[in-house]
Amino acid sequence: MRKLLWITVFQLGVVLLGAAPAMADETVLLRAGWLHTGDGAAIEGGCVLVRNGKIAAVGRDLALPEGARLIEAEEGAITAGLIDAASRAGVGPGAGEQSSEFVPRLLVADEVDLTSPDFQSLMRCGVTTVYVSTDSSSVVGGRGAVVRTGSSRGKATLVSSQGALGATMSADAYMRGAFNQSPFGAPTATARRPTTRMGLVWAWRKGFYDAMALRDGVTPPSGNPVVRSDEDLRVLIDVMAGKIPLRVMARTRDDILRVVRLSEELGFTFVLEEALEVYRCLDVIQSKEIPVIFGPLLDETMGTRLPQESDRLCLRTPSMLKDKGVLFALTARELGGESALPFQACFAMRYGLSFEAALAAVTSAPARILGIDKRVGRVEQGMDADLVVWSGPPFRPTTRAIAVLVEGVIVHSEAEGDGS
Amino acid sequence: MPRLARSLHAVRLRHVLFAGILALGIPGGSLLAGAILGREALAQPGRPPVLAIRGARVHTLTGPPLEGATVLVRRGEIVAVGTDVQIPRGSSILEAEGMELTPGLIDAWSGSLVGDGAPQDRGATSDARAADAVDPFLADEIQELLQGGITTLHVDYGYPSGFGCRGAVVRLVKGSAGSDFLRVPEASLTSSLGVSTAQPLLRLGELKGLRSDLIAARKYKESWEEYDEALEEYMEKIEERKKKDEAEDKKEGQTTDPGKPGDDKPGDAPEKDKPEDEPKGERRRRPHASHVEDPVVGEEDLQRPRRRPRPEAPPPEETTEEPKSDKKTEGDLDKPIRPRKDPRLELIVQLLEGKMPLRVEAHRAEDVLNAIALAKEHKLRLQLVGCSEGYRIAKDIAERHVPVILGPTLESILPRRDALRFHRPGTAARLHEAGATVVLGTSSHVAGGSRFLRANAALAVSHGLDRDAALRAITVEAARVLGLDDRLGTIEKGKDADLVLFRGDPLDPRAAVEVVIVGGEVVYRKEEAGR
Amino acid sequence: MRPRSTIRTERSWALRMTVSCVALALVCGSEVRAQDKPVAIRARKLFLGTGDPVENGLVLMRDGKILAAGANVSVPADMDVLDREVVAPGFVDVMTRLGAYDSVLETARPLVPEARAALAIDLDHTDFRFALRSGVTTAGVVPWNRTVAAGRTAVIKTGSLSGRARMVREMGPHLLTTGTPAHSWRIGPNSSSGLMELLRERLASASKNGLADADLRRVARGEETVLLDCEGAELQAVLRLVSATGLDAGLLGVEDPTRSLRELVAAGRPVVLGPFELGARGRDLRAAAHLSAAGIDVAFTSAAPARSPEALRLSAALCIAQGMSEDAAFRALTTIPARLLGVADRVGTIERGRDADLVVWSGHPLDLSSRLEEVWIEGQRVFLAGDRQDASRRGLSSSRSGMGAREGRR
Amino acid sequence: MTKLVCLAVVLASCLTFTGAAAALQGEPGKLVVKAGTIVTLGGDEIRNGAVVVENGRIVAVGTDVEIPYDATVLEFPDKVLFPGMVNCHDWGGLDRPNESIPVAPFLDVADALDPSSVDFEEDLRQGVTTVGVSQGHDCIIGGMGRAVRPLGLTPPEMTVKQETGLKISVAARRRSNRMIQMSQLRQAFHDLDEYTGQVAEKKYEDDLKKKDKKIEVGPDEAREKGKALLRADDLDDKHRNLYRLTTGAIGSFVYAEKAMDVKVAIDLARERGFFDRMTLVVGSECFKAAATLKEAGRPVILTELVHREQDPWTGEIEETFVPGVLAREGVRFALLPEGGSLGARYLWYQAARCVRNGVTRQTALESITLVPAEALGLRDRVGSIEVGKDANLVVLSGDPLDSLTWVEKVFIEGRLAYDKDKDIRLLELLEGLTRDEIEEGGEAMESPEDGASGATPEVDPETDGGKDDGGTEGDGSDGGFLSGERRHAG
Repeated sequence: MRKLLWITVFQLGVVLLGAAPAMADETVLLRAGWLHTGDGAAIEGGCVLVRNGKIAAVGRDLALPEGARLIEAEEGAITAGLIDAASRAGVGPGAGEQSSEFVPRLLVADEVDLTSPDFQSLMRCGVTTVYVSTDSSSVVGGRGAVVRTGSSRGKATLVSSQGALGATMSADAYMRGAFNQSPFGAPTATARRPTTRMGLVWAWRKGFYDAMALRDGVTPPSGNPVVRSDEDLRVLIDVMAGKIPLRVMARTRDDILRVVRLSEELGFTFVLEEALEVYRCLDVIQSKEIPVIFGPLLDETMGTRLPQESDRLCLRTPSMLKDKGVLFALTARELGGESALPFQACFAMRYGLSFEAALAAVTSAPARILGIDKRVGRVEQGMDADLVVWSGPPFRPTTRAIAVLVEGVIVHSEAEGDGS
Repeated sequence: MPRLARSLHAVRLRHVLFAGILALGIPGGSLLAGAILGREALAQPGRPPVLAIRGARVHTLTGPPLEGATVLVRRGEIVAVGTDVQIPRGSSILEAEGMELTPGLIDAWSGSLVGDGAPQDRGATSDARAADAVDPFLADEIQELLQGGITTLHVDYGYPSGFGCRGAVVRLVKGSAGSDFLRVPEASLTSSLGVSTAQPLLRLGELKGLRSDLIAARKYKESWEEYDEALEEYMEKIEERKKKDEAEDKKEGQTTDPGKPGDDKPGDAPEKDKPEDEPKGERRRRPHASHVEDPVVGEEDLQRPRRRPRPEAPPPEETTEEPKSDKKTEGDLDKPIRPRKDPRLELIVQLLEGKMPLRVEAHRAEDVLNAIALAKEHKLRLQLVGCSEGYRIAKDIAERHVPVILGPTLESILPRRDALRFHRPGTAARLHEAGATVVLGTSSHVAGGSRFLRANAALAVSHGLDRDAALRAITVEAARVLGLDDRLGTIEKGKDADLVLFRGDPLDPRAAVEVVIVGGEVVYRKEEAGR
Repeated sequence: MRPRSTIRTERSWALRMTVSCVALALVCGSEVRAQDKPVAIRARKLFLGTGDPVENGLVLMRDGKILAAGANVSVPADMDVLDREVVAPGFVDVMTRLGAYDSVLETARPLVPEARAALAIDLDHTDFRFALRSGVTTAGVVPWNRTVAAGRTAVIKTGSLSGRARMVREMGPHLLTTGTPAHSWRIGPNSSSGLMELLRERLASASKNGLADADLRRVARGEETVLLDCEGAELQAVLRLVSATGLDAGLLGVEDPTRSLRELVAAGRPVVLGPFELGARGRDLRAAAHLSAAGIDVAFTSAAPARSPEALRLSAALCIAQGMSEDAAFRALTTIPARLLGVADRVGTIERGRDADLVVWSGHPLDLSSRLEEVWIEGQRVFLAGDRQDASRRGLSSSRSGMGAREGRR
Repeated sequence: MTKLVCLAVVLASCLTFTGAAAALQGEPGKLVVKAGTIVTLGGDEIRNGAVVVENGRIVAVGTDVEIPYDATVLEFPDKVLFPGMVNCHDWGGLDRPNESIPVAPFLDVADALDPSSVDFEEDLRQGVTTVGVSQGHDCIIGGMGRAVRPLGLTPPEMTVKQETGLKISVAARRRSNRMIQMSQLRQAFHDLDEYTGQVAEKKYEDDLKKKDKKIEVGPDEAREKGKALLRADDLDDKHRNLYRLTTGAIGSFVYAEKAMDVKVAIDLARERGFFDRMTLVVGSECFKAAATLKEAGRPVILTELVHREQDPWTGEIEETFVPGVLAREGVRFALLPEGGSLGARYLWYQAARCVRNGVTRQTALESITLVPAEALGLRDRVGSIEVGKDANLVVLSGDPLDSLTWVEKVFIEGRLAYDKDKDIRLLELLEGLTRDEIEEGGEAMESPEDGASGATPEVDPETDGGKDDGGTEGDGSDGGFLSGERRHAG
């Protein structure tokens, strides 16, 4: 029986832990100048009724039920809570796992500091759910975690520790860690198994082919210096069977196309992360229907913050993705403060994205990519009440979140925005 | 204790009421007095209001504790102490029955309130002042210090080899941004022997450095004294010549200009020159601002620093020697050579003159003895800091009447710092037995440790120090070491009203600090702090 | 600087050491049983460790055990009764490295559960005397937390009539580590998630009755108390691991418990805090008070010899000042650490049948200004304040001059 | 069409920057800028008004102003005209912000200014027309600052005002601490005293000698009397600026990192006589000393907008929005761009943040125009659209504080200095093209199998066509534009 504890039961996508935490029974009515439901509709003077942590009603003229709390923003707007699908909040800049290039059973959740002020500040600017992505310094680097930034207890809560498997197709996997992490002075390139892109791709292939062999009942050839145990390979089997989603961090066009080729060869589907140069291979992405989590947006005209791999920027990438009809989300990754998710949307709009598309890129699209779109990402009756009330038009530099609800609990509100 | 709470509440309310009056500039000392002044007192403006603390066991530290005594405070001063003190009508009364009242605790060796000082960059090599590093905006830390019953601390910033920084005495008065906060900006000069290094040769070097600095300072002082003498002579000569010239002038008659020759002329000159001093005219001459006029900078210019020769302005070093040749032409008048001002040596001169005490952190017995010998040689006011091995040479220290400021008795038994490895928790007791003045501090090496000064004293007691001596070591003896024993350290008439009310034994850190009064003003109250 | 590894993990070496150690214990044992005359101590205030102190209580001991203790104990009329001020049980310090500072560090492999601190302790080390004189009579000597499973703690009595410390339990609790100290780039995972993954895997395989990891089997099944060092790890992640695996873990190295108080309470595992010294943060002291008020077992440790063993008593006093109840603070120095070390049936309280480990104080044991006057271990007085010849002082002067001589001073 | 446009753009970019510079030196004609909205900041907003510029100065502003017959008239009926923004404390254009010599009042930023720095290009793109270049904070007494326009080939050409102020820091330098900082600062002034004393004494004696008089006072008195004779030119380069500072001849920018530094800085300035022309450059904690700042009455330059502090009891981070506090207290503050990858790098965005956090719009707008102008001593020349001021005008596509607004044209002293339609760099960034690709005209085929870099990129013809309307408008084609050449400058 105890053994069961050790077996990680995994369902499709990300499982929201069933039992919702004890939530306030409070009934809340939100009313604002505009209500953006997330499926293209904008209701003027829209209201949202929240009860038992769920959205009970959405409409134009909802009456204030007895004893309900009213939050009103005449000039403002209501949207669904924002979702960052590839954040690095709550994880220090510290070590990616270096003992192996291939650690598919690692859990990012073990590294996430739920008490980190990152979550607090994200929550205050309207982000209600984040997916914490894996570090990019391993070839295959473990499973991400879903975190809600607020709760009735005032802190971030872990929703799932069994997120997608993160993998890297970038020089990070053989450069970054090696030069940052050695506690014994001068690192050597030999400390990392792949030291070139050739080796990197080999590590991918080796892992997947060994997994295939295991799946087909063949003992994988020994002497694989990358894979630690069969358990690791079983994760890849699940990936190939579509039971575990795969995230691939790739920046340059070449790397992106390389993953596309591998996916055809090895038979997996994946979500693309970071994707700096995705604008150079949009047609492939479009035809293969690969979801993209783009970001963070770099508008450094001097290009100083660009990763070494690429010196090419395209600020209009989000709107190009939109034009091609690619399912894409925006992410701020490790950035917070004035570069956090709502401001990514703000600047995506500055660089050509429409408001509806920007809203979708930070709410419904990431929800779909994370497989939680049945519960969050839109303002719709029956969905979780993750809502943001903005002081003005959303995603403008002069607009702030005046109230944030997570599962019906008001986790942030400003006194002047409080009615009733 | 609801009664206490109520009366305190009253104090607070009135404080708010009269905050405006305070702002109008009632002298700092009477702040609390102003605050608690009731309507009665307003009616009779001549009499400043009184705060009465009633019923506490009062550790006056001038004698045995007084049971159930009353302390009256007016204008920030203690005006009466005793069991039979009449409380004037209209006083604010602080009921303190069952509590113990002591003078505000004084940490004579603290590293608190210096905010951003990372230990590794502590230790200054120049004439640094700890006062510059004391951050009065550390509200949370101040609150914690008050919670520990601390009202005054000697803050320093580490003890480097050689003459280091000047320690500052901080008094935690209300409104820390005010000027009263730094009670004594320059209270002592710090130094150390055998702390920064354990190498015997380097340690000798430290001692040698101190000694040669002292000798240099002595010479410096002498050279200035000589200069002053010579100057006096010179001035006399000038006077003589002036009289002679005037006499000659009179003889020659009123043909030359009638004004006094020396005085006015130079005065006139600047007014003529002033217009030229305007930025515009001046800018033209400056090389830096000259891009507009000569945008092309010659190669020559690039190669050597841009400095135009200035015959008028002598380089600073030369002036001291030049006058000789110059003044020779003047005839009989030899202007004395002014020695160079050296702020660092002037500081050490203050030590030699006994205006400032020298604090030496030393732990090993031989370092301590060296410090004592050095102080004897140069007649310095020495204070020993640290003194971990003091138990071995307690007699020598006592004989020389050198006060000892001991650090935490809780240093590690494994040598975290080499200097401390022979540290014994019983040092305080042994020194006290031998008759030395013992003061307990918390050490500037333990950032933020001051609030547990009481714990430190209690541990000294548990290792044999007399209870009374332990309390004295963090109040009156500490005040004496800081040179503030005329104002602080005991509860007696005429002293500053820095008081702490404990619910229980003052030396037991488990006993809470209920009220802290500094300068007659309540600065901390347990139920208000809420923490 | 990394201390040199000195535990040999090769089986043969371990075997040799075990044999020699057993021999050592036999030798010690013969000395222990020297006394069989009963001794009685009457205390003005007797802290039994089971509740409120007893006024004018009496402790009767014989053969190193307590025969009776309490207010209503009668003794034979002809027996000498020692009158003392305050008598309390000796303190128990969970996590020390007394007598074995750098010889309990093993980094040969990511997991060395077979290592035993007991094999590396110098029972004659002066460290024990310092501990003794701070009122600590029982101490756990814990291996360094540099590997995921670092081996077994040893439980030591800090003194005896001969001045030597004495082994009580060689097979004390295991130490597991999930925190930053165990990050090692060469021999194993270098991230918290990597460590936890490794630990999870090994516990899983250990619970499956495999031959490998047999050392950890009982731990993995939650049948044995284990010390879990989570210094630098994400506390909430560690707590999730603990609940998921059902480990019976005492948590060491908990950093900033304030931020995860609720989760700590929910996990319900004992927490070892401290040492709190003069630089301690108020919120950490407050957290100790909160945890104990919420019913969590809190134990204090001094981490001697890196810190003074006196920090134990100081920790308790400072936490009381921040609102911890005196009773909880007292238990945090006695019964709770005793239970964590698996010796609750022998030490921690003054009760019939327990070891006669007593400390005589001049006042309340948690009043910092109280003086320690006598220490009794297993019915024998091993320390008497002011007695220059007492056992605990023996060797001090010689070791001191030894240090001086080595340094070439004087 | 697309090709043609791109070609035109490229040709324009091949001209060197001298084009713009030449235009700057030539005699400017008369110019009238009409706009749908004019945010003057000196007075009310004007609807459908016009600004008349003559010789680089504004001569008339209003709805019914007389349009000179010989003026070039530019009409922007649906645009917003805004005064050029002022970035008053920046080390853009310097290769390194700090000199390792801690006390260096003899330095001048002009000697290190790189006119072709990308920073200036970026300033123009964001509507900044005046930049106060200064040394960084890591100094004790730093060099002399200078106000420049982000346009020109040489520092003199760029200069708006020399000697805006000497940089001083009362906060600790890196790897140092406050005690050492203050001690060295005191030492610097002590050395100045000693040196000026000696020079003054000598000057006095020489003066007497010249007049053939004999000395009749002692050395101390001679120093005092000599000080009255002393002129800045009598001192050497090393001390001159510091001396001029103490006589009030030049201003200063004093960096105060923490609240405790504020009083120290003000006391120092009062004691040494440079208070009246001092500007405090403050860190985020200084809001705690808001009352002191208010009392001082000098403008304050804010380096960070948000202060974060940990509550020692809960461990939680408390955030304070600093401009909000200062605005409530009535302290005049100027904003600076902050680091980071998105908005905080722009002045207009910083002002928008202020509005987001409750500061009034007027205060926020002034904090990027008038107040920084005052801090540079240029309040009578820049910072608002008022008669008599420099014609530094920014044509915006919308509200100045909205992220969807773009800077379309920038006029500096009446001359077109920036035109978005000719901003090749912006085109590169927006579309992700390289110069070569723009040259080739943006036809591309995607070739997934071709991994070699430098392959023809894929560009969506539609998106590329979006740039079509550029260039054809073409007013002021002699104006400045941005050259991609400067991409790797500095």
